[in-house]
Amino acid sequence: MVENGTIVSLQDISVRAGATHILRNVILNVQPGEAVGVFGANGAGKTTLLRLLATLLKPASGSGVVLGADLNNDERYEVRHRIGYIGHVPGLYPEMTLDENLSFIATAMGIDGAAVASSLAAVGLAGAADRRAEVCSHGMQRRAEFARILMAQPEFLLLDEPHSALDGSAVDLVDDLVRQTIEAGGAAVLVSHDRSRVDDLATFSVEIAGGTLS
Amino acid sequence: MRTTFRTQAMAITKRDLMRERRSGEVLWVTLPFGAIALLLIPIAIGTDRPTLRAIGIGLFWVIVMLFGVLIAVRQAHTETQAQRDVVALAGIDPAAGYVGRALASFFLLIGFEAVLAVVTVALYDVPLDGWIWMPLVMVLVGAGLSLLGTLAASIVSTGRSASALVPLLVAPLSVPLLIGATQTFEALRLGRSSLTWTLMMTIVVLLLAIAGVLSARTLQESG
Amino acid sequence: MTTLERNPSSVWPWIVMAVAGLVTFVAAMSVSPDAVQGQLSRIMYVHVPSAWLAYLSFGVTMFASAMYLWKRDLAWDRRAHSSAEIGVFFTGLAISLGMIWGKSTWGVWWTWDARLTLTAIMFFVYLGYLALRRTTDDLDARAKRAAVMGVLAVIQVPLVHFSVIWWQTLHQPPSIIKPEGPDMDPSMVVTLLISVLSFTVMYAAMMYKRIDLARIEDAVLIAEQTNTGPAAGEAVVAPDLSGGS
Amino acid sequence: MDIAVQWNWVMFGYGVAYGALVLFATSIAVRITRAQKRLGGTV
Repeated sequence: MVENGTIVSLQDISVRAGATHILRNVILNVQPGEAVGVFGANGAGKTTLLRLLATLLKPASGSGVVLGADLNNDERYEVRHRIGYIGHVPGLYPEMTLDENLSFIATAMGIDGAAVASSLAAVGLAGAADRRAEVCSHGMQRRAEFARILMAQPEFLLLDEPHSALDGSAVDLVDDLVRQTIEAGGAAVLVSHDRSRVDDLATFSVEIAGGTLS
Repeated sequence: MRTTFRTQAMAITKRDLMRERRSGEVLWVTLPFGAIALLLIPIAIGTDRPTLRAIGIGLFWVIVMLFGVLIAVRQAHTETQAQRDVVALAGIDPAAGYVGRALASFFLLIGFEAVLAVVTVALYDVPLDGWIWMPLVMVLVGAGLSLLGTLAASIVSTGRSASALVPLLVAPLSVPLLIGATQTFEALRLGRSSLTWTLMMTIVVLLLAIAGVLSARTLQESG
Repeated sequence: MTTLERNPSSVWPWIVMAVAGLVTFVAAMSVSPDAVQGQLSRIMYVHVPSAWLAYLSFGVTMFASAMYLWKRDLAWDRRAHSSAEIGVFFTGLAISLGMIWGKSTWGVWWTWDARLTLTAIMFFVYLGYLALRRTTDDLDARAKRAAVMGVLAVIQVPLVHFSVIWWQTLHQPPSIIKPEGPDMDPSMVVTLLISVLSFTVMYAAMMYKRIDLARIEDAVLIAEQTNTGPAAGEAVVAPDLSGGS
Repeated sequence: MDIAVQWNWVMFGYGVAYGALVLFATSIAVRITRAQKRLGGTV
């Protein structure tokens, strides 16, 4: 999947929101086959780091490469479909059914429509496919987000509190997804406020505090 | 990019139309609101038939401009950051997103214009000369207004009081469309060529499309 | 904190503004009145420079917006913002003076003259620009959005301009006494030139001060956003109950 | 039109213009002072 070489290489990256530095001089390298656990307190910059790695934020200074694309220029638009990101708020359209939500992404990404039903079945939502997202519980919406990731088969996973709002079977599912991705030569970054949640899965862990990695 | 610009834009259009079909915001809120406005004006200024006949077409276009903006900006206050992230990471080009959203608004605006045109004809008894030009002018106004509204909505995006601000940005800039639409029929009434006006509206539409496509990435990155 | 290289307390820009205003006033009052319009022609010496400054300011805003998009330097954003605010002020002034002049000369407050209509529309376009700037305190996001709006106006204002001219020629051919006709007295032309020049100098001085203001306001925002001092709850101190003053 | 009436209009116009100019310049000055105070208070 991934051409030989690093998946993430951040050199002295800083990210600002307004004048506030949310990330400061971050250095991070992730190789194929690695799963990085990032833990830290609320407001430490975990979500910002994930959105930066997802190419959704531009660094204020420093240089960074994700999947071979420079974060500072338009190359980042070309690798986005290879990144699987699940934030802490589900990004589903409430008026659309789970099936429609996933079909929209499948069409936009050029994925065969049959994959929608099979991914929903894989996360145990086959029976809820025609239910509107607004009447699904938070846990179901998170499962639907994982179905989207299964369907898109990204090489680089970015999960914000991967196990929150999920029951036992779904937790196993997420763990399997992470393992399969890194075994196939991809990588993953897992973020949590609780070290024990990510330590089992991660090949190495870093702590984030005050916008700095250690 | 694995899919074409066209596929991505069409996916966005389909999504927006589906959301509108489910929420019915345009059909059950904006459209009746516009129709009520057409009903209120004669109550305020008098129901003298020749007067109504004279002002009918002009009022129709003013209502289309002012209320049509609400259609073009509806996504400005409904789309969340998480939804925007999902769209971005599906590899959808921001420019395709702009075109797709504008296209969905365009279809809704055409329907809006068509219904209000019928209401105007019924309430104001406007003369129907030159009606053959109506579809063309409706298409141009619909395209211009949807492109302008979508662009304004992405400029204000997530800021405070975003949904209140967009109409203020759009209304003064929609003047060429309003003049073009009304003067097409004025020119026809006077027996002159209306080509200049349709040409002007076409230029407005093209320039807005170019401006929106060129600024799409810049506007997305700050979101 | 950003260092302020220039002294924002400097007094000379205020003096320049006052002198420029005085020069205009003296020139306008000392020139002989127009043969047709009489004393009313004197309003022209503040109306025309105001209208000129409106266009100049918005031109500067457009240029600075484009420069911001190119260089991504907040200094250009401050210039665009300052010029837009001054432009909105002079647009409002030009419209008000035009209305006063119109009422006194033709007996109506408003005519649907093409230039008047365009100026009114421009007023609202840039009022929208200023409103847009109030929607976020994130300096970079605000600058980016405002700059796109500033450039969008470049495309639209000429279009509005021409559409209004065409619209107006179809309806009412201009039947208005234009002061800037070719038969204007040379002394009036010179006075007009003096007033336009001194108002331009006034604009420059205003820009100097307004950019200082923008710079301090940005510094305030940066200071507030990077303030890592104690949270509000910790800052509470016991009230001093010892009495006395 | 009567010359006196004309002068009234002229004075009205200049009153509006110079009044507005003074107000605008004052507003810039006031805002600078206020912002400087806030800057002094936060840093």
